[in-house]
Amino acid sequence: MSLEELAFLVLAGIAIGTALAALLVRELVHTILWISVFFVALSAIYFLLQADFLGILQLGVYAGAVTILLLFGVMVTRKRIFSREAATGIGPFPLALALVSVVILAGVASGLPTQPASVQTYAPAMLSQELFTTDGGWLVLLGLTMLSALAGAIYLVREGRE
Amino acid sequence: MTDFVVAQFVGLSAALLGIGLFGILTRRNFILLLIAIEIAINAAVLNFVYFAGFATGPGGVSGQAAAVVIVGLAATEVAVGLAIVLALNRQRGSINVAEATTLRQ
Amino acid sequence: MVPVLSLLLLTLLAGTVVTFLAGRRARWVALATSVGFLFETLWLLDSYTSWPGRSGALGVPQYSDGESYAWISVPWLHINYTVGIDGISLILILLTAFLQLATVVYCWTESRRPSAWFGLVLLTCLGSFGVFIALDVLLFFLFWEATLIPMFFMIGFWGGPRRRYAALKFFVYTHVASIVMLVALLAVVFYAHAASFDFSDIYIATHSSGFPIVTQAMLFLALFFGFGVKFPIVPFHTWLPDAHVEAPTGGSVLLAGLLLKLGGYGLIRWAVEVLPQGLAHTSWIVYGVAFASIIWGTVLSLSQRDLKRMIAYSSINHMGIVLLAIAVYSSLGLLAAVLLMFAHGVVSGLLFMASGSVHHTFGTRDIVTLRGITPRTPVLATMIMVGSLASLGLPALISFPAEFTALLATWDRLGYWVLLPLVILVVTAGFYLWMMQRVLFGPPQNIPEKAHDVDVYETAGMAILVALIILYGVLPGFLVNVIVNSPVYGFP
Amino acid sequence: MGAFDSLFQWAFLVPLFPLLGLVIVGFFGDRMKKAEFGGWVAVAFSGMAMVLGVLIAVGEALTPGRYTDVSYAWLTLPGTQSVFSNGFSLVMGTLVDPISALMLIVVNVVGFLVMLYSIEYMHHDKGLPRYYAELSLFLVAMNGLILSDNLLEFFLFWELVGVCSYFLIGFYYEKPSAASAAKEAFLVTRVGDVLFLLGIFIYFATYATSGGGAGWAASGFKFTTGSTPFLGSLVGSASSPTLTIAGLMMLAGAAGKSAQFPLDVWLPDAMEGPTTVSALIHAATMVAAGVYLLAVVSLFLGFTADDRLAIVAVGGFTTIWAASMAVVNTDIKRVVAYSTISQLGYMVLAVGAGFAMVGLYHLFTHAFFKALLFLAAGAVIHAVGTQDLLKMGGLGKSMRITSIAFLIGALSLSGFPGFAGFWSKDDVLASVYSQVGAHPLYWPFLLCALATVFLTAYYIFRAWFLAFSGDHPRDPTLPHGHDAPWAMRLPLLVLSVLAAVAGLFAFLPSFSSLLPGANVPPVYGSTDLVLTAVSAGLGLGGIGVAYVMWGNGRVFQLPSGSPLQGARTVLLRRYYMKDAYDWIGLHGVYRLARAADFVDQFVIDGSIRGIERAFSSLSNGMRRLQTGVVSDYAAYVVTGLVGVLLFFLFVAPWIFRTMGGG
Repeated sequence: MSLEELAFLVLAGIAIGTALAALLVRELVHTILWISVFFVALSAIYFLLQADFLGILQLGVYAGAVTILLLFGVMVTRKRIFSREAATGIGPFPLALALVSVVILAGVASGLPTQPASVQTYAPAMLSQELFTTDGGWLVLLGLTMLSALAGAIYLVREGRE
Repeated sequence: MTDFVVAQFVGLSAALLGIGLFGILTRRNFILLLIAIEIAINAAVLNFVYFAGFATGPGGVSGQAAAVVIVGLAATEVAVGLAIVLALNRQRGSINVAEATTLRQ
Repeated sequence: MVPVLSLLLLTLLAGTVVTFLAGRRARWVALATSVGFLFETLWLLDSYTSWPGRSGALGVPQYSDGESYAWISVPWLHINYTVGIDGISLILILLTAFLQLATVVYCWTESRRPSAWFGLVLLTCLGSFGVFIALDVLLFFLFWEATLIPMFFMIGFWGGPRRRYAALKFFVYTHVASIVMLVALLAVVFYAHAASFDFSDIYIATHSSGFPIVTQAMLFLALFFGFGVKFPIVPFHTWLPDAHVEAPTGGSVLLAGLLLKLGGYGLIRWAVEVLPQGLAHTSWIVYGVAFASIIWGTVLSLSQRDLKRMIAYSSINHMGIVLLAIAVYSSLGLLAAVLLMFAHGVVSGLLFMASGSVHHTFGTRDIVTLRGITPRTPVLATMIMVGSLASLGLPALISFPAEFTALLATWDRLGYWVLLPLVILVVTAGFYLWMMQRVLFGPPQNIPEKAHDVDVYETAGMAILVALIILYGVLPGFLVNVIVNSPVYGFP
Repeated sequence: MGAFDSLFQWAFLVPLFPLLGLVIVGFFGDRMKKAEFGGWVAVAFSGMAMVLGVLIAVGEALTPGRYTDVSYAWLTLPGTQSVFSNGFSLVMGTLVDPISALMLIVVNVVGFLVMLYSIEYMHHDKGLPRYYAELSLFLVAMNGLILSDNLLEFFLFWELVGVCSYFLIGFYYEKPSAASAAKEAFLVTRVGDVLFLLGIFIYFATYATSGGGAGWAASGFKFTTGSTPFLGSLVGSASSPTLTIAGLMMLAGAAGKSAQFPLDVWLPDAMEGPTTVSALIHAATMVAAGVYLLAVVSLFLGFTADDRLAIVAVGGFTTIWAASMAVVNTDIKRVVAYSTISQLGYMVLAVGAGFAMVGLYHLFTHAFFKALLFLAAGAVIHAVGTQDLLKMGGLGKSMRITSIAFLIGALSLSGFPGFAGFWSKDDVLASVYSQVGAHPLYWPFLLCALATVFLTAYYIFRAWFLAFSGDHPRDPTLPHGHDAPWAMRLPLLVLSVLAAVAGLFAFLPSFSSLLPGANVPPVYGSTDLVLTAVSAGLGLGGIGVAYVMWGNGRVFQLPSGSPLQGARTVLLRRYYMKDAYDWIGLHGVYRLARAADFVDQFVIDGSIRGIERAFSSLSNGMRRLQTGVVSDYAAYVVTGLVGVLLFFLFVAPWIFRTMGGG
C-alpha cells in the first residue's frame, strides 16, 4: 500500500464521516462546521489526484463561500441560536432507497479495473486553454446562469414585496 | 506518478451520492436539503476529477474543465437556494419543506 | 349511364341540408325529400333486374350501378369513392326509404325545434343509405359514424328522463365497437396487401392463397365484435333497452329499424364475404352467441314491465335469429337473414310507433297499469295487435316467410338444434299475447278522460308500415326475387 | 277428364266468397244502419261458398280423382349444398280430391247454418261487424286449409285458423276470463304448430330429392304426383328414425289443434267464446283440422309403424281421458266440449290404425250432431241465461223443439242404432279391432274406446235429463224457457235431420266414392256383428244408467264420505293438468325471467359500470400521490432512477441472453 493510497483512504473516511455527521447532527451550526470539513477533505483528495487548480477552486468556492452562505442562511432563519432541529419522522423507505442506490453503484464499480493505474497531471495552462477554447461555450453558459441567478436571488429577497 | 485504484474512487463517490440522497429524502429543513444536494454534487465533481486523472491521452483535461464549470454552477445553485430560503422564511415563517405545499392545489 | 347512386345520395344530402335551414317549413322539405327518395329507390328497384354475377378466377362479386372516383391516391394508399349495389343492399335501401317516409309522417306534429328534428332524421337515413352503397372501407366507416351522431343528439335532446345516461352509453358502446371494426378492416386491407381500399381488391387479396387461416379467423372475430355490438349480441346488448326507453318515438323507430340492420349488413358484406374461411373456423363461437342472443332476448322480455323495453329485448331475439341465419353460411341462410332484417325493421318500427302513441295518449308505457285500451282507442289497439302478431311470426304477415327460411336453413345445417329457436318462438308468442291480453283486452282500468285515439298523422305513419307488413307477408316473392340477385347465389 | 273439371277450376272461389264477405263486413260493417246487415252479407257469402262447395263435392263424388289448379310461386328459394341443391319453389295451388271434397261439405254446410243461427243468437251483442268479419275470416282460412295442396300452404292456413280461434274465443274481450282463455288457446295450439313446422322441415329436407325425376322439391312439395300415396310405398319398407320423428311432429301438431291428450287444456276454456263460435270452430271444423292433417299425411306421406302406435295411443287414451272429465261436469257447454275431445280421440284412433277414411267418416257425422248439440245448448243458454245444468230442469215442456233436437244429437253421439253416430263409431271400432290382430299393442286403446262408448252415452244423457226432464227448473229464479225464433230453429231442424241420416250417406254408391278407403262404408263380417252388438249394448246401458240416476228431475247426490268424492274433485279439477301448466308458467318461466332480468341489469350492465368505477378509483389513487412535499417528489425521481438502473443492469442482459441467444 503506497503512501498515497493510505492518504486517500484516510481522506475518503473523513469525507464520508463528515458528510454523515453533517446530515445527522441536531445542531444546525454543527452541520455547517462538519460540511466545511467535508469540503476541505475533498479539496485534499483533488490535490492527491494531481488536480491542483481544482483543489484550490474547491477550497475557495466551497469551503469558503458556500459554507459562509449556509451559515448566513442558518443565522437568518433561526429564532434562537443553537435551536435543536426536530428529527424527522422518516420511514425506512428513503433509507432503503439510498442504500440500494449505493449498492448498485458499487456493483457497477466492481466492474472497473482494480489494478492501480497512474494519474495524469495537467498543467493549469492546458486547463485554461481547454476551458477558453474548446469548452468556451460552457463558460459563457456558466456566466449567463450566474447572472440570471443573481437577478433572481435579488428579486426573491427584496424588501417591500408582500 | 502516484497510482490509485479507480474502484476505490468510484466507491467513494457512490457512498457520497448515497449520503446525499439520504439527506435529500429525509431532512425536512430546507438548508439541510441544500447541504445534501451539495454533497451529491461534490460526489459528481469527484467523479469528473478522478476520471480526468485516469484518462490516458490529452482529452482528459476536459474532465477537469467540466468539474470547474459544475463547481461554478453548484455555487450559484446554493445562492438561489438561500434566496428561496429567505423568501420562504419571511412569507411563511418556517422553512420546513413539508409545509410548503401550496403548489399542490 | 346515369350515376343513380350518387344522384340518390345528392338528393338526400340536399334534402337534409335544406331541412336544417328550413325552420318552420322543415317538415314539408323533409316530406318532399323522403317521397323523392322513395320514388327513386322504387325506380332503381325495378331497373335492377339481374346481378352482374362473379368475375375472375376468384369469383369476385360484381356490383350494378357501380361508380368509382379516385379520392385519396398516394403511392402506397389508394382510397376511392366506390359505390355499388346488389340484391342485399337494394332491399335494405328500400327499408331505409320506407322507414324514413313513415317516421317523417309519424312525427309530423313534432313541436320542439322541428327543423333540427327532421334534419337529424334525414341525416340518419342518409348515413344508413351511405353504408348500404359504400364499397370502400373508408367511405363505409365515414357513413357508419355519420349515423351515430344524429342518433346521439336525438336521444340526448328529445329523449325521456334518463336520456343523458342512455345517449352517452349508446355513443360509447357503438363508438368503441366501430373503432374495433375500423382497426380490423384496416388490418385486413394491409395484412392482405390489398391493392386499394375497394371491396373487390380486398376480396381478391383475402381470397388469394397466401392469406393464412389463423389471421383470417382472428380478423373475423374482431370484425364480428365490431359489427356484433350494433347487432346487438348478448354480452354487449345492454345499451339497446336503455337507448330505446329513453329515445323519442321517431328515434327508436330509426334506431331499431336502421341502425341494427347496419350491423347485419356489415357482417354479411365485410366479414362473411371478405373472410369466408374466418367464419368457417369460428362458426361455433358465432352459433353460441346467436343462440345466446335468441334465448336471452326472449327470456328477458318476459319479465319487462315497460312496453318499449319489452319490444327492445324482443328485437335482440329477432336479431339473434338473423345472426343465426348468417352463421349458417348457406345461400338459404343469407337470403333469410336479409329478409328477416327487412321484416324486423318494418315490424319493430310499427311496434315502437304504437308504443310511442300509447305513451303519448295514456301517459305511461307500464304494461301492468295499462288495462283494456281497446274500447277507448280501437285504431291504436289494432296497430299494436298487427305489430305483435307480425312479430310472433303469423303466416300472412311479413316475418313468417323470413323466419321459415331462416329455420329451414338452420335445420339444414344444424339439424335438431333448430328446436331451440322453435321453442323460443312459442315463448315469444307467449309474452306478446300476455302483453296484448293485459294492455288491449280485459276490463278498462285507469284510462285518463282526455285519452283520445291516435291522430291522423300517427295513423298514416303506422298505416304505411302495416301495408308493408301485409303486402310482403302475402307476397314475399317481390323481396325474395330481388335478394336472390346477389352474391347469395354463389354460396354453398 | 271428368265432366266437372270446369267446376273444379273454380275451387279457389270457395275460400274467396267468405273473403269478399270479410272485406265488405270489415270495412263497411259499422257504417250500415243496422248491425245485422253485416250479418246478412256474411250469411249470403257463406251460403254461396256452401253451394259451390257442395257442387264440387257432388262433382267429385261422381268423378273421383285429383284435380290441382291455380299455381302461384309463393316463395322461390335457392338450394343449399346439402339439400335440394338446385333450389326449390313453394307453389300455392288448390287440390280437389275425395277427402277435401268431403271436408268442403262439412265446413261449409255447418258454417252456413251457424252463420244463420248467429244472426238471431248474437242479435243484442255489440261489435257484430267484428264478429261476422272474424267468422268469415275463419271460413276463408278453413276452406283454404282444405284446398291446399302442399304442406307449407297447409301450415299457412293452419296458423290463420289458429288466429281466428284466438280472435273469436276472445270476442268478449272485456271479460278477463275470455281474454286469458283466448291467449291460452293460441299458446297451446302454437306449441303444436311449432312442432308441426319442424315436421315440415324434416319432410322437406329429407325427401327433397326422393320420389324420382326432379324429386319432390321440384314439384314444390305437392301432396301427390300420382294416385298412390307418394311416400306410402317408400315408407312401408323403411322405418327410418327421421321419418318416425317427422310423423310424431305431425301428431304433435294435430294434438295441439284437435286438443288431444297433452294439449287438450285449452278447449274446455275456449267455451268463453259465444256458443255459435263453439259450435262452428270448437266442435265441427277447426278441431277437425288436426284429424284432417293426420289423414292427409297418412294417405299422401305415410306413417311408420311406430308413428301409428303413437297415434293410436294418443287417440285411444284421449277418448277415456276426456270422457271421464265430462262425467262430473255441471256446465252444459263444457260437457259437450269434453265430448268433442273424446270423439276426436276416436277419429285419431281410426287414422292411427291405418283407416284414415274411417276417421274422416266419423269426422263427417260428428260435425253434424256435435254442431246440433252445441246449437241446442246455445238455444237453452239464450233462453234461460245460465249454463249450469244443476240450475236447469223441466225445460222439455217449455222448449219442446230444442229438447228434441238435443235428444237426436244425444242419440247420435251415443251411437244409438240407426243414428249417424252409430255407423261411424262402429266403423272406427271395427277397423281398430281388425288391426288388433296384427298389432297386439292396440288392445288397451281399443278397450279405452269401448269403455268410452258407455261413458259418452252416460254423460250426454245425464246432461239431457238434467236440462230437459223433470217438471220444473231446480232454480226457481230461472227465466221461463221458450223455444227460439225460427232463425235459430231452422238450423236446428236441418242439423237434426243431418244428425239422423248423415251415417247413411256412406251407403250411397256415389257418395261412398268420396270415402275410397277400406272399410268405408262399414261392411259387416261375422266378428263385426258381435262388436256392433257389444257397442250398441254399452250405449244403451249408458243411457239406462243415466236415466236411473238423473231421470225426470232426480239429482244424484254422492254420499259425502265415499272415496268417490275424492275422485270427483280430481275429475272436476281436470286431473290438475291446468293447474300444473299454470304453475309451470307462473313459477317456472316467470321466475326464470325475473332472475334473468336481475342478471342482465346487475351482472352484465353492472360489469360495465364496474369498469367505469375501477377507472375512477384508479385516478383517485393517483391524485393522492401528488402530496406537494418536495422530498416526496425527490423520492419518486430516485425510485425511477433505481428502476431504470435495475432494468439495464440485470433485466436487459437477461432478455438479451434469452432472445439473442436463441
